[in-house]
Amino acid sequence: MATRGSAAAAKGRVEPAVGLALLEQMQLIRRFEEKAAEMYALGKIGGFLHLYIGQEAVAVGAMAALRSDDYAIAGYREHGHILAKGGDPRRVMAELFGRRDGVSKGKGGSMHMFDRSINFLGGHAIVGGYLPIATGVGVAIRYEDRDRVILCFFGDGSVPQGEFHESMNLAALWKLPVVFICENNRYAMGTAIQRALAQTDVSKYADAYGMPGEACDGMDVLAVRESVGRAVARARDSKAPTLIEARTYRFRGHSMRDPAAAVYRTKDEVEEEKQRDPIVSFRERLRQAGALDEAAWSALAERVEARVNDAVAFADASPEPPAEWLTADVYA
Amino acid sequence: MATRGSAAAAKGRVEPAVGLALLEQMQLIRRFEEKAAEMYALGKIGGFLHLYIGQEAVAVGAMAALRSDDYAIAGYREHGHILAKGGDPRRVMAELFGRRDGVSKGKGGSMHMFDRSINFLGGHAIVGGYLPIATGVGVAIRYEDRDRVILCFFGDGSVPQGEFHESMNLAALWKLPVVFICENNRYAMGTAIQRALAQTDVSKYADAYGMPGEACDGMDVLAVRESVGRAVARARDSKAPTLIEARTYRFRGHSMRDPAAAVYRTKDEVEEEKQRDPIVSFRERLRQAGALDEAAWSALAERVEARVNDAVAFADASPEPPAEWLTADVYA
Amino acid sequence: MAVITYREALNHALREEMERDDRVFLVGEEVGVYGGAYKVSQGLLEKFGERRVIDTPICESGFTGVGIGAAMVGLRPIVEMMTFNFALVALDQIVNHAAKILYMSGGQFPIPLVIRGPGGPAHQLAAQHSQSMESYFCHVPGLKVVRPTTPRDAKGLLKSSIRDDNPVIFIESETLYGVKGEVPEDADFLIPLGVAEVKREGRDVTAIAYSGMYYRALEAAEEVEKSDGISVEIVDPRTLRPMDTETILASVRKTHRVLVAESGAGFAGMGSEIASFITESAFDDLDAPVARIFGANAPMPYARNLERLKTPSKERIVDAIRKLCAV
Amino acid sequence: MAVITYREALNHALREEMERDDRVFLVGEEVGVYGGAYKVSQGLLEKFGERRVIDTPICESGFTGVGIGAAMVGLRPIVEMMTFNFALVALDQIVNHAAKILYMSGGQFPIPLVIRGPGGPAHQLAAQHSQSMESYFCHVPGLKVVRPTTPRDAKGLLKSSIRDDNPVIFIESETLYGVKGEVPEDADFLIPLGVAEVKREGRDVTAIAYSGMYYRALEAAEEVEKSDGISVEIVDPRTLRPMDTETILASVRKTHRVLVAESGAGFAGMGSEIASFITESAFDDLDAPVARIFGANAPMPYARNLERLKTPSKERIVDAIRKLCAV
Ligand SMILES: Cc1ncc(C[n+]2csc(CCOP(=O)(O)OP(=O)(O)O)c2C)c(N)n1
Ligand SMILES: Cc1ncc(C[n+]2csc(CCOP(=O)(O)OP(=O)(O)O)c2C)c(N)n1
Ligand SMILES: [Mg+2]
Ligand SMILES: [Mg+2]
Repeated sequence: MATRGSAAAAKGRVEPAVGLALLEQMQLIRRFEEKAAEMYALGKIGGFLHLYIGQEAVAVGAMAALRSDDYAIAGYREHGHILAKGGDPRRVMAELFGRRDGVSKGKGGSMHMFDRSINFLGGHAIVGGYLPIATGVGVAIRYEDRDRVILCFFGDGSVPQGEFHESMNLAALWKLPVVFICENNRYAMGTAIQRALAQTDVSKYADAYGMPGEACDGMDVLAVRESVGRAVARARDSKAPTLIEARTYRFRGHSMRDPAAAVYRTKDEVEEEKQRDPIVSFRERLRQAGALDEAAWSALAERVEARVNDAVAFADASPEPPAEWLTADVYA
Repeated sequence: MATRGSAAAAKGRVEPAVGLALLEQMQLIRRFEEKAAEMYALGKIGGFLHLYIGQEAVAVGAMAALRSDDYAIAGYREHGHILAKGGDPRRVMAELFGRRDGVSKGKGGSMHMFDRSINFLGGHAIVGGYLPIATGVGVAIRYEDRDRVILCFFGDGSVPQGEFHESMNLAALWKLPVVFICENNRYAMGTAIQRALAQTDVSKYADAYGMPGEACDGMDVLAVRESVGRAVARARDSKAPTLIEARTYRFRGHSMRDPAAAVYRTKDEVEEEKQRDPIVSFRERLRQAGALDEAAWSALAERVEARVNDAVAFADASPEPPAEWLTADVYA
Repeated sequence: MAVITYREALNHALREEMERDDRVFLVGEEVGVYGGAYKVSQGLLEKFGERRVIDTPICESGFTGVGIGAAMVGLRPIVEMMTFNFALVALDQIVNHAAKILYMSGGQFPIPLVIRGPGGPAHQLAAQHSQSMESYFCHVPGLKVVRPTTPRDAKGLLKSSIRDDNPVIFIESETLYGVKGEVPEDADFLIPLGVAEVKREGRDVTAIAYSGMYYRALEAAEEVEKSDGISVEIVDPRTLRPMDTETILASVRKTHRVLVAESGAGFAGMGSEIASFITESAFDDLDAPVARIFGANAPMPYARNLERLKTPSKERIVDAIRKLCAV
Repeated sequence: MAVITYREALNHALREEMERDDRVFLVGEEVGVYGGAYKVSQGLLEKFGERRVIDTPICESGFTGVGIGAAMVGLRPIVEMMTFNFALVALDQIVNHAAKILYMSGGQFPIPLVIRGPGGPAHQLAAQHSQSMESYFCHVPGLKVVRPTTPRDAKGLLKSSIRDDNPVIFIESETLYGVKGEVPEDADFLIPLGVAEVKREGRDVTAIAYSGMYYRALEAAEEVEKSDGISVEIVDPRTLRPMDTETILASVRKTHRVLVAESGAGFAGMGSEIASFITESAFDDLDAPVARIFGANAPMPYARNLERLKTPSKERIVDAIRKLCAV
């Protein structure tokens, strides 16, 4: 994987401005999530809270390959995805706080972020359950003969689920513009991938459907952008689906209720993986390329800090949803 | 496929006595089904009636590779399977008639034949639904550390269903003694396989799970017995699953409610496939091998005729299930 | 008005709504080339082509999700379940997704989706092919549930369901596809969802029945009219969720005696809801407890004689009506 | 008797039954290495090993079918649903297979299977993780449905469920895992399925409540006792199917007023069944119509304030009791 990584890195040339933008997005997600963890500890956020820390390069690299009218859909670990798609951190934080200005009016919470204004289709908490929905979006794009694309993000834990197979088959059979992106962080909760799949090279499942499959270094934002870029082009130009396996790692527990995350993996493994930190490594690469000096970095970091603090302030100030909203939106 | 067929045939050596037994079983199923069609026309059989005519070599060849304590499970087109596993034609016909002496006491009907005495586990009418159940039988065999095997028969229509994928993965992951036998007759009701699967070589799906996969000529009883024999040995000795694709064809409609079966396939195609009739060709092969002369054939045919007529007489004589049985067997 | 079958009425509703709105399309098993397992979609492929009449492989969860996804981005899919028994394979899509996405998204994503097909007992199809599934769906906030009884209901309600912006579970009946009746040809003929119909006026007892049970209730009503001079009013809810409480209560206040007939197994089902709702809302108007009749508490057996005993018969309804009036 | 948590009581039941019968095994997501998402199976892997405590990939339909298949050939599997919301993915396995195989096979293949896990509202888990699923299962002939309320119930009923030869749907509660109570240590302590318990004696009103609703009903009962001197009897059905009609009717005949409290959305649910059953069976004993209280007619919202409003509160139960007694 290391080799893949540097291979991709070697390929990954990027204009300084773009590189800085990608870095800033990753940093925003990182700090947003760290702040969310604090807020959870303070009891301002309830329910489950699944942090995206460690996987930032996947959402940021993938969304960088999209047009704004393209669609994205993800699971319950989607804070990073909605922010990378262009979601407003203030409304995302307000959703975590369960407030009326949240993206889903406070009714969805951490696992159910939706934002129609940026074509972000959720925020779903049934593992595998939204893959057929992404496939249906692909059907609609073809039906209306548009040149849009949908990115469908899911974890390695969705692969053993039947809907993965049904969706892959339908997308390949009907030639749909769907890019399936498996964020393989090697664990589904406490289950290591080799205890869940008879064959653990996720990208190889594409072969069974005669669909292009590709693995990339999910810790390398440029490598992800490249792979997804190829897949998006295929989808846009020839309405062909792709399965991408982004090899990544979750630095924190499965959710805030799994703080140690140490029963099923070793501290050493976690420490080793942290050496692949997508932000640290990309920041270093930009520095070496002369695109980022200390001053630029601290300016970037401060901008991010300000946005995250502003998001918290906004969420705090936002009122609770009114009681009538309990029974609103049940029927259109 | 033709070449595969003769290739297999070339390999397929068989002692005369065994060959005759296989031929007689296929003939029994053929005549049983033709008689069932008559009885349906007379209104003695109700509901759906899915005939096995044309596919006899699959059930007969596969069951020939089993020990009597091995298990078999199938779908709703299972008359051939239960007969090949050793089911009593009289009780099978009685089940079709909905009578108390039927294998399932008349409560299951054509689609739900069960016979515990021969380890035949049904008779299921949800496409794909019983594949996980077969997998569970494999789990039980391993759990009790037995050297039994289960054959799971299903059609090409089960392959796009998610439970196919879930079952293949679990069987390969947990190394279970399950032999998955896909009877690929190229149609799921009116849907040709190329309209249902992005990749139509069913046996190739095994690759995704690192499971052995093998296609065989489903019109050649010896070829089927060989392939399944290899798979059964693997399952018995090393608890490894296999996916076998038996390439066959359904001579009649999907069910008696699809008599023409001509909307979705041409008469020519059907006629051409009938040239591969598993009974005619095997009978011819035995004749050429000097194992079957006219006299032997007519004796065989008469024995079969007698058993089928006896089955009908038995079914006719069997009383309807008593009213109390309506609410019996709901709970154990 | 033309006299056509329930099957034709559904076919016309599909045809008219697909002509009216290009966003409407049909997806399911055998809906195209085969013309529909029960021929409801006959001729639609020829008329609208493969873009709008889509045959799918067997994967109910997959193609139901396809309908939900297409609905999220502005289309108006109609998903055919070959029979509703198979909807169990897709229940997560229907309950966890179709019914909840509007709510979870704070109102951003309506799901204008119709899931339709036959449900309930048929002809000796046994346990896995004969279930009355409506109660599963009635229990779920976010779903609407329709069970048309006559060809007229079938057409008018299907058209309204297709125009509705919510997921609608539309359960037809194998045993009714051949039933004939008068149906308006007007392309704008609609029957609003949530409106029951008094299908037979009566004074002494209210029978609440839908789909196949309606026809048995009607036979029973005619029999007790002749034999005992009992006048039975029959109310067909037509839409089970939302339920037309007004029409039901009006009839109860008129007759003071109620029978609810349901083909399913009953326990914790739609009949339980109707009975308990009536009792709560019109207790003092009741001269007798609301009587429920439902199918035997068992899966559906194959044997013809047992199958007949499983579903409430005219005779059982007649007895129940007599008992009610004897109180 | 030891005072232990509901979670420990379940854990002990699993441990004792697995010790007692080698055919019993546990299969599900995270039941082994992780010790159970809610730690119910903590320590079982260490004690019984990978043969009998089996971690599965995420494929509810697949591993539920595995339980059914193993049960068909003589084992006694316990399938854990991490939460019952996910059982929707496996509903076809449960309803079309587990519940019907004994019947379809004419009695040849019993399915001694327990499917267990938490269900109902939890703590801000929102729409897809907070459903009260019991009514789906109660509606299905061939299934038994259990909803334990106290640690004692949890242990005694789970042990009986594991020893039962039928598929048993055993629905625990995330909000009760930490509840403590006295539980017999005797390895042969069992609570038979189908037997309700009068958990509080009273004269004026019968409140029927199970699982989390029981605790709210209890608070309400104590409040109205103090404030209005109303004496509330609380009946906990414990097993929903089969339902203990005797115990319920006995209480109704004593108090003549009944309240049924349900956390789910109510419409066509278990509360509807209990209410309509009581009305049918004891109409003349009722001084007032059976009152039903249930959750708001909506999916579960995330926001804490809305979540609180969704599920019936002590206050709503108190009001309902007062109304009932005012009649
Ligand atoms: C159908 C279903 N089963 C089980 C769960 C409980 N669950 C939530 S997340 C999760 C693990 C998923 O892991 P993965 O797909 O790899 O995503 P990751 O958490 O690693 O991002 C499980 C089992 C669920 N939400 N849905
Ligand atoms: C889940 C489910 N969906 C749909 C059906 C309706 N149905 C019954 S048989 C069939 C076709 C199956 O074809 P295949 O698996 O190839 O078996 P074959 O009939 O060719 O033997 C369909 C769609 C069903 N029984 N179950
Ligand atoms: Mg993962
Ligand atoms: Mg086929």
